[in-house]
Amino acid sequence: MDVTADRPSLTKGADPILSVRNLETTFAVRNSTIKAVRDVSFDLRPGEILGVVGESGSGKSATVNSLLRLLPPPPTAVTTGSVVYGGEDLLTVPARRLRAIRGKEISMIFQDPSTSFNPVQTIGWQIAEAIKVHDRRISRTAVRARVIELLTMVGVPSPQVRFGQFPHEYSGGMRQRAMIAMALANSPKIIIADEPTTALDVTIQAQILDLLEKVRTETQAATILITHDLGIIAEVADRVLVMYAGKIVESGQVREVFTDPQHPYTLGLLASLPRIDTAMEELLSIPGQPPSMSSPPSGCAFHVRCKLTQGRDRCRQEQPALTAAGGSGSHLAACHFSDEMESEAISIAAIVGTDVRAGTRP
Amino acid sequence: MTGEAIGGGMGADEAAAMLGGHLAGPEETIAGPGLPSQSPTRIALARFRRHRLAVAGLTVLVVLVVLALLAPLIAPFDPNAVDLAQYRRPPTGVHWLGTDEAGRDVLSRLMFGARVSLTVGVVAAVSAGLIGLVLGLLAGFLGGWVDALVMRLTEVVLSFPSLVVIILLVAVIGPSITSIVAVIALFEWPIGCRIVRQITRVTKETGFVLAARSVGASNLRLMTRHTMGSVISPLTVVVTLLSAQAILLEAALSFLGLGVNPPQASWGGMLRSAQSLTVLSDFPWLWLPPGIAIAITVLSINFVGDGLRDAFDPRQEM
Amino acid sequence: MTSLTKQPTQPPTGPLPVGAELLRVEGLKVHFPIRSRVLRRTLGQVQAVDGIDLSIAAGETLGLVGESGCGKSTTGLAVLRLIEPTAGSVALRGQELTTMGKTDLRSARRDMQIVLQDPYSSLNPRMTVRGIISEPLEVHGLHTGAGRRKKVDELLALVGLEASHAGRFPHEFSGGQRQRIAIARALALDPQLLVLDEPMSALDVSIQAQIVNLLKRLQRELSLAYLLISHDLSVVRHVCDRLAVMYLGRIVETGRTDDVYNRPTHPYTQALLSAVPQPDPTKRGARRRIILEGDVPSPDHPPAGCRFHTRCWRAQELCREESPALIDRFDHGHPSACHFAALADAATVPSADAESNSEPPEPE
Amino acid sequence: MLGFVLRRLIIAIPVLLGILVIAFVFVHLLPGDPVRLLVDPSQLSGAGSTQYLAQKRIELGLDKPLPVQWVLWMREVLTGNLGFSFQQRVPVLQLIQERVGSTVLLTATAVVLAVVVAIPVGVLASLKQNSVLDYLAGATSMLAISIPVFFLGLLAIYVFALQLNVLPSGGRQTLGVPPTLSDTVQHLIMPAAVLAAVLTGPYVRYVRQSMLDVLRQDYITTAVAKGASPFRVVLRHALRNALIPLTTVLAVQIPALLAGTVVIETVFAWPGLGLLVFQSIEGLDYPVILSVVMMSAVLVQLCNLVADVLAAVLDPRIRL
Repeated sequence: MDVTADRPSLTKGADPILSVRNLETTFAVRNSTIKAVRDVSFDLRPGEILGVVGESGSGKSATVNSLLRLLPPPPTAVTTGSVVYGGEDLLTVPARRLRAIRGKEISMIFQDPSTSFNPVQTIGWQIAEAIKVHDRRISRTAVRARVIELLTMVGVPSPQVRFGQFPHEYSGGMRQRAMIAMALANSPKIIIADEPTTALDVTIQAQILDLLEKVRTETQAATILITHDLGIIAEVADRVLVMYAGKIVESGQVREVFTDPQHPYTLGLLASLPRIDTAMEELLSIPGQPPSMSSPPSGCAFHVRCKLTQGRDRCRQEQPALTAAGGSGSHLAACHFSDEMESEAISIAAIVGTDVRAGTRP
Repeated sequence: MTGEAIGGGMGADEAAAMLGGHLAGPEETIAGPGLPSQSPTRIALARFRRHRLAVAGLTVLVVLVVLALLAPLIAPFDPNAVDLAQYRRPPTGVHWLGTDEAGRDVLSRLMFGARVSLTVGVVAAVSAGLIGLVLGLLAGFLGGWVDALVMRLTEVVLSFPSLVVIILLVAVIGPSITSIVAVIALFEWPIGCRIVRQITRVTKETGFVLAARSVGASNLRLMTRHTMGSVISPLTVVVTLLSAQAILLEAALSFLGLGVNPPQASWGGMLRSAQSLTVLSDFPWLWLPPGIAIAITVLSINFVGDGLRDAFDPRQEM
Repeated sequence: MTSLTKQPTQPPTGPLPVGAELLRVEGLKVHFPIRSRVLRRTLGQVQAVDGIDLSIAAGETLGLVGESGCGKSTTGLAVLRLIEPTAGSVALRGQELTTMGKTDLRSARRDMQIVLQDPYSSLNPRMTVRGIISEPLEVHGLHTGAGRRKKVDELLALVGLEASHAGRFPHEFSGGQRQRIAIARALALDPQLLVLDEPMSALDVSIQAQIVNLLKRLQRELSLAYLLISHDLSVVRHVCDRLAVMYLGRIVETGRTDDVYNRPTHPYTQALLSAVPQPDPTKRGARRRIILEGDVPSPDHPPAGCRFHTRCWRAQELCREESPALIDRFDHGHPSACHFAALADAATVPSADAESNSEPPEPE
Repeated sequence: MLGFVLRRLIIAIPVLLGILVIAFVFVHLLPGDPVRLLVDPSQLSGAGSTQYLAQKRIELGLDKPLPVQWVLWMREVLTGNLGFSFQQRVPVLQLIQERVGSTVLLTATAVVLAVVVAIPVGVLASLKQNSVLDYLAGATSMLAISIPVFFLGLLAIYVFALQLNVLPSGGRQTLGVPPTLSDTVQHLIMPAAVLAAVLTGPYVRYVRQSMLDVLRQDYITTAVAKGASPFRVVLRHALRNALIPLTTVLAVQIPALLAGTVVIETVFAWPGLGLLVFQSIEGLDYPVILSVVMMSAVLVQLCNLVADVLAAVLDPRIRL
């Protein structure tokens, strides 16, 4: 179906700051091709935190790396579709223009702060570089002052000293703070954070999530937050995209997706999570393995692991479209049988000993 | 240099890694019980076959080995038969590559010379590899003073300029194939040893060795069953490249007059005549063929070595 | 599957009854020398594990929780004597392991096995699944020929794999399947204790649940005791009977899982529990994360006194000077090592506020 | 840093002692009387030579047990008495001093040439991986690695000196003419170029592989995501990291080069240490060969130290 057609959900609210339509990314690896991103469309609205959640191989990182063309050049990686930012399609703008956007209007925070800094340059130098490549005339002292201001803002203690230190002299949490400082250097409109806390311990993760929320309130930058942790999404994101096998299988306000999941995969994920706040008799494990991306299953990619399928041919043959589900206009799911989700949730609750849908527990 | 050329800084394999290894969908390979199991060796072989230059190199080497083995049967002349009537004749229908200063057939000498070069290359490299394997495994696995001793020993050996020391030693012992092989092996083992030690140290800490230790496997078992497997592939590459080195060394020795004893033919020895400018300018058939033969042999071995390296290293794409 | 525990391969002593003490660790210390890169000069000591006590009963699961570098994995390896302890005692079924000779240790190993975190590096890529699973049998000379074959097939079935997989190589399996193979190997000698070193953390959520369920089933069927090392507090809550929270090489709080989760008294435990993100957006804002200041100090120069005082909002002069003992200050049956141990409001952790006036200051 | 250097030197002592032991073993392996290696051969002819030898033998302690002999011999070596050349009847040290300049000139030129060519070629090959340029660079460097250096030298002489007659076939200067700069350069070109060609092969492969490794690092993606230009990314981020290992290799390799010029100097009759070694081999002039071997082994130790220090200077992660 034509996903570019206006859908109420995609145009509701403020005008989007970033519009992604029909994004497809294919990797050529040796003698096979891998469709890492398949027909992904979404909008990012000003000031919001959009969570993207999925397991490894679901295409969430490939999606965001495609946005700024950070993937290897064709023929290794081929991206089609459109990524419209400020009236321009980032997939087709000239390289020079793209460079002016990268790091200035859209900046990135990467997963592993220990490998994402150049080991032989000081942190100060590297943050300063982010400023200088976009403003060649800025004076040395102005850059230094700005970097120290940034380091102070993200909570790096004694920034004057830290300015001249190398990445290996920082702890993991400090490095991620510095990475955030670098992302904020040019007051970007959009920040893309790719698993920013995965490499960190839980107490440090709490610090970084806290910082990201603070950054959002102070800068009003729209944020795309990629994670595999549903808990993080529930705590900080406004809206969420759930990805499976390179596609968006469910999207909507975080509250509605967690309280009333409309895709069996989302429900399955919730049911497979052990809880810290509730005793569960058993975890529901989604049977089987994540699909091979070189030859994803026909029809709905989830059908081989899905209980709702029950041998129904439709799931095997027809790819479900991402359509309104669950009543609210903003909640979309790609499942032929979303209407059966309520009874499915009840039957899962019987197995795991508690209703895994948020807000339904005492 | 376009914007994207270094854009991702990421090759296809990194892309694959980013996708979480869902490339060849393991569940599918397993689903089909009829499929032949993909052993690591089989995979390496398949990768080697994709490396065209390596396959070409291997083919050339096989031809050379066959020629060398069959030299007594197929060489047109006795390589050492002196015929002063045929003094430095240019190539003819009878003597395809001409004759040398003693009227000996250059082609026949070339074929017999191959035996010297290949023997020295293979035997010296394999011996060096074996010394390196044993010392490297012990040093890497046992650590402590054994490690310190072996490492200092490699440092001492690597400190010496190998060519000069080999020259000196060969001069002392007296040149012969055996002494050349022995001396080359004696000075070429540290490279393999260091690599074996390095890999052993890493492998010793990996999960599967830890798991084997936890079931009570002895050190000997850990070394032979678990560590050796990781070591053998890179050592094979090293030995291959060392054999190329050994052939070059033997040629240099012979060229300097310290090779096998005349009149036995060797490629380096045949090139020795070209030290005279007259031979160099007026009798190119005397020195071009052995030089080209050495270059082709060494090139082939190096290509095979490259192919093996790529075949064993999953990160390399081909 | 009970037949598995009745194989003639059992050590003469036989399995302990559920509930009897299987493992006892006392005053365990593991210190590593720090060496410089080029000269291998000793620069200092990493006090990875600095005096801990543990005990595990047969059939029980003890969780060892903490952040990276707290020494939990080192503890697991030292318990199995895969790392030599610097000091302390480790007794398995009353037998002291730390002083045991090679031969005795080898037979003692039949009772204790390990499952490692990374399912990719923990299987020898050059061995078939059959080779991997039968190695323990081979080392101990158990079963031969057809008997060994049958045992391997049984083990495969036990962990949910098929006998037809036995001829394949590890790289042909996914992470979850590899972890099943590693579990099968660990079970080959019919051990009573499994040290599980973060066995789920490298796996995706949906696969993680499969392994958790498998481990729970195996425990029921084979009366196994687990030492589960994990940084994932949710998994620990779901799997463990008791737990010990580690910080910088020491245990700061220990007790029955429900007790510790519902009524943590050590500020570190409280912060840790509050920091775990909850997949429930309806409770957003209802509780506040306790944000600890700064990072875990380096274990080569641990702080004097209470090791947590550099990040603790309750720290006072005493904490800088005197290391708190691990004692039960509230008669809960779960001790904690804090001079100022205090209950967070029972309902607070993990779903409500920590005491508002004890909120740590925002990091600068 | 100073402390590191001192400790590193202390660590080198067992290796240096090992080198001296091996050298001493050579002294005893060599045919003839060891005493001949240390004394002035001009004293050895004519009447009284037997008496002179006997006296020297006692002076040098060669009647004592081997370990004592080794210590005494070491004392001689450490004070600069490397013996006398059999052929030229002068102290070896003096001979070496005369020749070392030529060798340094030749190798330095070759190394500089090789590095100047290899870095851009290796970098371009890595940036355009699997392009025609990459394959060409790969094939050429493989050829350079595989051709025996003397054969390449002979080919060069054959083509440029004998056929085209544009360059001299050997030596360092035209005989009978006062040395000029251009004359020296003309003589230098061929040996330096041949040596450089042989060195360039491995360097290109090294730079290329090192660049490929660096280019797939996360921090390169970070730099690109910052908006840095490709030029900047390569120059400021990739190249510096990629060249760190190359500097180490260079530092370690240089001493081996000094002694390894035997073949090239012989082919081109270049009057350096290599030619000296070759001539000494032909004349069985063992004191000279042994001294060169020993000196370069010591040099290797020094250069290893330099390499360690250099690595620490270039890479802030390395703590000394």
